Amino acid sequence: MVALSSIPLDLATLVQAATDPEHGGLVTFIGSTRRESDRRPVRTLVYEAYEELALRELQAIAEEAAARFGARLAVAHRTGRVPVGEPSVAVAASAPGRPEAFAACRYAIDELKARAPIWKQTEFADGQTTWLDGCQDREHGHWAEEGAPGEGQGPLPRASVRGGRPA
Amino acid sequence: MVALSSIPLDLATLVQAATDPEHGGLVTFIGSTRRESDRRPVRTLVYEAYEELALRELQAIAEEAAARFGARLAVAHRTGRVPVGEPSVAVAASAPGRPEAFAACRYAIDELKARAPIWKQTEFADGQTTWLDGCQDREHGHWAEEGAPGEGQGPLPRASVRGGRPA
Amino acid sequence: MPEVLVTVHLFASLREAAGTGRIRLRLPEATPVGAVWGHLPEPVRTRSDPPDGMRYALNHEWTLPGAPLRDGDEVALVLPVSGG
Amino acid sequence: MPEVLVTVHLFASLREAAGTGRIRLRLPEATPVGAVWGHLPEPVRTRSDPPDGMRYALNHEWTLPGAPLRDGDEVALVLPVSGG
Repeated sequence: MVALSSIPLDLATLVQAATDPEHGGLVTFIGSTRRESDRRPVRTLVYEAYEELALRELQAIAEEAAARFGARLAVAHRTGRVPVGEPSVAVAASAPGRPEAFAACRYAIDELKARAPIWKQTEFADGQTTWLDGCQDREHGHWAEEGAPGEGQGPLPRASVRGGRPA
Repeated sequence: MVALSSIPLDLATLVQAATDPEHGGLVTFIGSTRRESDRRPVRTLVYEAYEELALRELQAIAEEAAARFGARLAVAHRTGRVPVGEPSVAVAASAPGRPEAFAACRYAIDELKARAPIWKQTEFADGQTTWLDGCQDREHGHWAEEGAPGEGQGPLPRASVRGGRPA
Repeated sequence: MPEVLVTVHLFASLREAAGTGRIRLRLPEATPVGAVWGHLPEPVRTRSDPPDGMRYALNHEWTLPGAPLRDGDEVALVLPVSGG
Repeated sequence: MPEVLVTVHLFASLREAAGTGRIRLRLPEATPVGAVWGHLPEPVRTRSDPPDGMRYALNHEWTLPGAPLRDGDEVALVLPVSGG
């Protein structure tokens, strides 16, 4: 099972989808929005997927993990607004034994983060927003590490940081 | 949170107990009874804990994982009869990032299996029962691998395999 | 020179800059997908070169930057991802 | 020789063989916990030596086989475990 969902992810559904009576171990990963990003308070995250390709990519990742580890997988990713503290991604992987179940779950979440065409926009508590997409983040995934935003350091154009967007 | 429970384990409760708003990754492990053990059909498992010490040991494991990986943990183990397919053990571990969350969960389940004073009795579909406790299993964890039970091979005394116990 | 009409799918900050998730472009026949970036309208193309790690899809399948565009193709500019 | 009265906690197949989870034993003073096995009644002690990996607890804390027993102690024979 792979899914994109604009409503909260239900872990029990994923666990059920990944369950196999021949499998003794099941591992899940839940990724949630943290309330701070680079030490700035975050209000919410917004996820945008290239849906047609994201679903194919999640399916491909699930099949790769199944083939490599003899696992059964379920993968789901939120889209749209995700308030702080809510899960944005969930993976469940079962396998005959626990090492393979851990390996399959880890493989799936690592590959998802590296490959799935899904982008995250951070909306900070002060209303400023930024996409993590290699265009708006100064350094991919480490957006504000070297200083306050909008100071004009590095390749980030000032215009790419939007302030005061209504919630 | 650590617990022994004679009723079904509730994963959502463990996830909630391990959740921390500063932690972006949460990993769970669920171990379930397989419907076969050494290629023989299993009816149910029975878990027996040395309760006073098992709870202390689970708490010690949770604290070790918390200290090593900056994690927050919840650990629960079933006791008594656990039908095939139901979880016998569940661990939830959250951490700031996903590698630590995976490592903490893996550490806890591995240590639990090696250290927690909890024993498993397999009740096969034919009514025969055997404890995995180093006394009744010929080779710990690989009880019937070299032959049918009760054939008198190896150090297993015939009397230690009980037949026809009522369900 | 013969031209092709293609649909370009945009996401994240590119989509916001364009104000829409898809635009249509007339391009010289057999333009490689990797060259689409240079043909984006100025307000959309917020930097001169595509960012490192840029990927491309053609008709909703992964493709390489050298793949030539044909009339009616749907090309997606897949910026570096950040899901999870 | 002075004796001590201790409670021995039994689990799994040992408990089944004894028909009870705890038995009381009179032992010579300062008997080490590792020697308790040899003092179990015959029907309980299903093998001559404790199994490999045997552990011991004294008053619900882990202890070593050499720890001497005192009057009123609760000793547990922790057979190799198989939880999970």
